[in-house]
Amino acid sequence: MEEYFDSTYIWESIPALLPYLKMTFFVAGLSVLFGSLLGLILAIMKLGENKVFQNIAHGYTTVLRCTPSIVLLFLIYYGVPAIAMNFGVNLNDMSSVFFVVITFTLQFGALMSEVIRSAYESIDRGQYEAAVSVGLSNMQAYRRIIFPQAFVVALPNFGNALLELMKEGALAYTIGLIDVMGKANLIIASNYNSHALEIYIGLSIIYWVLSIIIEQFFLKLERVFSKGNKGLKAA
Amino acid sequence: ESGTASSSDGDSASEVRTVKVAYDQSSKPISYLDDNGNATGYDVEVMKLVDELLPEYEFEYVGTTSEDLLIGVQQGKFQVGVKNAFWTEERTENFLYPEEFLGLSSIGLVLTNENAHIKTLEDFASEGFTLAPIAANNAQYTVIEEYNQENPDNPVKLQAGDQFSVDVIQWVNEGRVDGGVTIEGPFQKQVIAEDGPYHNLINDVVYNEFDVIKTWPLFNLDEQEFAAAYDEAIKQLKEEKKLSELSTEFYGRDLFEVLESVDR
Amino acid sequence: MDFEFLIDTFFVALTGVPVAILITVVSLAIALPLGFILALTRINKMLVLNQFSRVYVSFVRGTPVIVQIFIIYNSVPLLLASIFEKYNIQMDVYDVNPIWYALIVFSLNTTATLIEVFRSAINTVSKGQLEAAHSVGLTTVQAFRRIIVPQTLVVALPNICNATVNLIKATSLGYAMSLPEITLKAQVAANASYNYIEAYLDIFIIYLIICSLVEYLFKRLEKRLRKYQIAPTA
Amino acid sequence: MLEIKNIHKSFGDNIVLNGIDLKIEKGDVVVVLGPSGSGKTTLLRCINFLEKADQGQAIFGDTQVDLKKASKKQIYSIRKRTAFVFQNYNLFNNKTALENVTEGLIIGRKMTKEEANKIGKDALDKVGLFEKYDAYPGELSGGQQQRVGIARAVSLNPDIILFDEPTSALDPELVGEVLEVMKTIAKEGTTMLVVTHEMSFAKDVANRVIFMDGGVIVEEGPPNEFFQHPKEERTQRFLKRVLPEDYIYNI
Amino acid sequence: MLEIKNIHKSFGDNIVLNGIDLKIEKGDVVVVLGPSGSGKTTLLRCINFLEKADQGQAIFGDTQVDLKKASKKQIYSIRKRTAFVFQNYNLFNNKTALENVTEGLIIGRKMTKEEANKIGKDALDKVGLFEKYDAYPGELSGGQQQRVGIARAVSLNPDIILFDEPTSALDPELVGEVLEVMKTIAKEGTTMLVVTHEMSFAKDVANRVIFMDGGVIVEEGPPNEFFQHPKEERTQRFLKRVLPEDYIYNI
Ligand SMILES: Nc1ncnc2c1ncn2[C@@H]1O[C@H](COP(=O)(O)OP(=O)(O)OP(=O)(O)O)[C@@H](O)[C@H]1O
Ligand SMILES: Nc1ncnc2c1ncn2[C@@H]1O[C@H](COP(=O)(O)OP(=O)(O)OP(=O)(O)O)[C@@H](O)[C@H]1O
Ligand SMILES: [Mg+2]
Ligand SMILES: [Mg+2]
Repeated sequence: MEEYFDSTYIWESIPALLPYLKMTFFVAGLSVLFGSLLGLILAIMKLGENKVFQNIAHGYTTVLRCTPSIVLLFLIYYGVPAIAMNFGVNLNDMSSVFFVVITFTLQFGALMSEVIRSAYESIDRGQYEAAVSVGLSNMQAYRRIIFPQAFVVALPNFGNALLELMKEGALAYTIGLIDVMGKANLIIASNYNSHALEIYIGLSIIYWVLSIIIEQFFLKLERVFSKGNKGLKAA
Repeated sequence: ESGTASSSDGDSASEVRTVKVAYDQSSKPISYLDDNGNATGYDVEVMKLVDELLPEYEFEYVGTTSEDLLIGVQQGKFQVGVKNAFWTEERTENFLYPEEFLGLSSIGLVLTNENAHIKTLEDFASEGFTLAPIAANNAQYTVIEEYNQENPDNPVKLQAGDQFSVDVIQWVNEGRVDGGVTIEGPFQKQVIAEDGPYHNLINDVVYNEFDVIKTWPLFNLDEQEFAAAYDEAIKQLKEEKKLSELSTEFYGRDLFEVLESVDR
Repeated sequence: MDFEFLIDTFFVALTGVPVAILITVVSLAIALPLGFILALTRINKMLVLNQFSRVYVSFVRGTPVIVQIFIIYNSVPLLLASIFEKYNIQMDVYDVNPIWYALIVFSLNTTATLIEVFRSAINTVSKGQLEAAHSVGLTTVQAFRRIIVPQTLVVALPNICNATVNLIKATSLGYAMSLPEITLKAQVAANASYNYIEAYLDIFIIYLIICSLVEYLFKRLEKRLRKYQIAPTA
Repeated sequence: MLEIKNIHKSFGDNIVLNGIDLKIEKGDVVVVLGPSGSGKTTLLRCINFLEKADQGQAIFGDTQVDLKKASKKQIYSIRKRTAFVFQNYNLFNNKTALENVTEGLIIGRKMTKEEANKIGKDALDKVGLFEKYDAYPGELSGGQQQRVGIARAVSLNPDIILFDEPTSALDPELVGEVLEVMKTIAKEGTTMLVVTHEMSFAKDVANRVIFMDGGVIVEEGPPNEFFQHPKEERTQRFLKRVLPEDYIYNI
Repeated sequence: MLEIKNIHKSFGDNIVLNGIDLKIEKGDVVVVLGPSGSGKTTLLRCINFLEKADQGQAIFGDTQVDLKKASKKQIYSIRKRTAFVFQNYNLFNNKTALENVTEGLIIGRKMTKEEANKIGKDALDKVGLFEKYDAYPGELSGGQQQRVGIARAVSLNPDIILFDEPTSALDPELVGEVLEVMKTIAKEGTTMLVVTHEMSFAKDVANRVIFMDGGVIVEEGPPNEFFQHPKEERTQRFLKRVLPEDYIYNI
């Protein structure tokens, strides 16, 4: 094994890869933003009374859950312009980032709708009742009492969904987007496919460190926001 | 709307039309993104020369993966794509092949020295050897598949795989497989070149060419006019021996010398 | 859109289903018990194992599956080769069906997911259940087998379903290991004529069918296992 | 001051309230007793619109409201005149004790923070929680939480406070402290409608006891009469079951 | 029959049991009283090895066990001679009422299913649950669940049953049915060690009452004496707080 394995490739690849995290973050950031919005809308549909909306939202979640990201990515990347063409809109000049963001937004939205729904449902209905019984309006009750508590419940799952997204982002390379994964592939290609193992190890180290940072960050957030829920802090 | 295929009906010849040329960005030395982020490689450089000869066209190079390139050209996202593509009957339904080919590709078997006597796919197959997986969208895959269709009694064990996870030369040297298919360019750069990453294996592995094949740019089906313009330009380049120069530069050998014997 | 190709390729891709299912089933069969045991080591803070599973879970969860695939696919044979050489084992490392790599990758991956699933599920089963079992004279092993595990499973079921669906979807990345599963079969079929859109539609439909079916089966199973949790009727 | 007329409420086939009439004067302390499932909680919840009645009227002072068809505005205005103390406290988990009390004042009643804090601290002091202003619910014992709940209700200065078994989620030892607080408040003339199992509270503090069963009021009267000479057979059976044996012997 | 000597147990700095001695004869019904946090639960749990004591001896009939260093085998054998009734029932959620009772017999004692079912049904009949053999805990009321818990303990035919506040998680109305069952069992001569807040049970059924506070036994004696003439000031204070006011007046 020593014959081929050359760890210098690992250490050389890391600085070459790091700048491309920008693209990874950019895609993830936009997808999280739009995906959370979509998730919120879907969650509201699921929690609402309207059966049709409920079924639409649940159906959407099921379909998205059942579609491998790479397949979804291709369907969006080629399907959306094809459909748009029928309406006389030419999307072929759009950057591939656009389609990647749409894909991951759709996916993240499905994930988030479940996260938001379960967080909302985890808040005891008594909290809402108490809020209106002291004279808060519906909106006030949600804004001041329900949301801050549901937020804390949702945080860890949100963090998980974010991690998932960062990792899925690796697939964006298949449509030519150069993020860290794409750069790794380019490096390998420019070495004529040699020493791929070392480059991928370098790549995985970056992902790993990143995920640990995100995880810790969310743990911190959770601790900060859950101040009211800790039972044992002696007064 | 200069980007759409249908608008190319030369309404005014003075107007420069921008076309998107897709290239496989990870296929050194055929086409790739160099360390400075520029598109280069044999196929790309040829297209750059073509561009120079076509004042009414302005080429914009888009790097991508080969799969995306194929679908993108088909859909009209790109007007043309270069990825060392070979010609097959079925593909003519989805792509417009021009009259003139773009370059030549020497395709051969990578083998260990002890198997250096295997020169053809027939020999390889009769030995019962295993072959490194080839990405399904790679033309090499089609070449082997075609051989297998023509030789149903003596097929090569063909496996589809992924471009990045298979390092043909290393796999052959390790013995993970008995042989692999590759084109000559990369082998030159990896093993023969002094600074190649596998130069140390120069006495252990051999490259046995079994075919030289024409490679083609793939045009979107609606791009007849553009393809015709390309044909004019490339004819001129061939006459000027420009392509031979590029072949030598990128493949280490002027493949046009064996053009006579190329049958497809 | 080439409908004939669409339909033909659908059946070609369908022949990749058994491989996808095989990998899913075997990976689950390995990951379910292993995940449960490692979850226990984490809950009980068993020193070495606890640290090991933490690092392991963190790595697997922190890196993309496709990268794990590349690493395993490239490194395992190298490792094995050097081990075999050292101990003079006469076996061809390279005569290995890629399905073995797939099994390694996906088992490792699913185990990591299930460790976390079981960890939270076990925590929802109150400690009182174990104590009650002890108090009627069951040993710890008996208590786990008869009381704790059945209850944990029910709680964990939705998440196990999730993990299973993700696992099935992830097998689509098996193409990187030359695994003749659904995606690879469709891609190969598409190669001849470059009909990729149709191929991806086929893949989409097949995964949709399989995963919906799995979800449905899990819902049924959950309903059955949950029979003891019916709301009070009296 | 509060009059309820003919409340009906069913959940599916289950008729829970089957025509309840109730009149409460200012300063009254009315205790509602009844077996489990007799609709006591539902009655309180309907009065506060936490549950929508199928039929019925409520007359608050000079305003009359149809319990079924009340508009958002009417609901809102009635909720401002009532306060609710929940069995399981329902304190806002994400707010401190003081914030729990002031939330309704600042957001609901648009008071300034200073005013609200003053009222809130007074209310917490009154229930004996001087030192717990900044404690979160999770840091308080059950009895302390319920006292915050009472302070929250009292601070709103409502026309009537509705109590739903305010001590039944408490350990026996903590019951006393909450009952003490309730007595104090009752003595100050606050109007109260209390569902409870605490007979001693009913006897000592109530000026009227109501016994519900099967969705109707079976018997009502002043506590002395009610406990010592219950007229209805159903009431007698209930009292016998609820009061400890020797407790009855000793009366 | 059971003798406990000098149990000590701390959680971190918190000394919960500080040297408890206790002797229980066959047929005794001993009630343990004490304020919250005084270590009552911990005492029972240490006797049954649900908690490991820091120090102490237990003598069961002719076997003596060091509570700290007991081997797995000793623990197992002592658990076979005791049974535990938990405050919050702790029924096996995934088993029916009957399976809850037979689980320990079949798996722990290696009885055949028939034998176990017979014993189990007898036990359930005894606590008045003839018709609930196949109900899951989730389908039973709190009182019914606790009765299953008692049946589960009784069916093991242990030398002694340990009860930890078996009625405190119940609604007031359900308390009666569980106390009734406990009385029946006590009358059959079962040895019982009971932590409870139910004074009436202590008075009617116990032949000895123990008052714990701060990890030690403060006072003990027969119930009459204990309730009517408590000697220690701490005991008097406790009784005053726990018993309803007029209840004391009426004695
Ligand atoms: N949201 C609901 N949906 C369906 N049924 C309900 C609902 N709330 C209450 N009920 C039913 O209404 C009946 C009366 O319930 P309610 O809570 O008013 O009784 P209660 O007198 O307060 O009893 P308890 O003393 O046990 O609190 C019960 O049979 C209960 O099951
Ligand atoms: N597992 C534990 N870890 C730390 N402290 C504990 C633990 N269990 C009990 N304690 C502490 O030990 C003390 C005694 O608890 P224990 O439950 O024995 O009291 P108790 O007399 O049963 O009270 P109650 O009447 O409230 O049930 C309490 O201060 C409690 O906080
Ligand atoms: Mg109620
Ligand atoms: Mg206790």
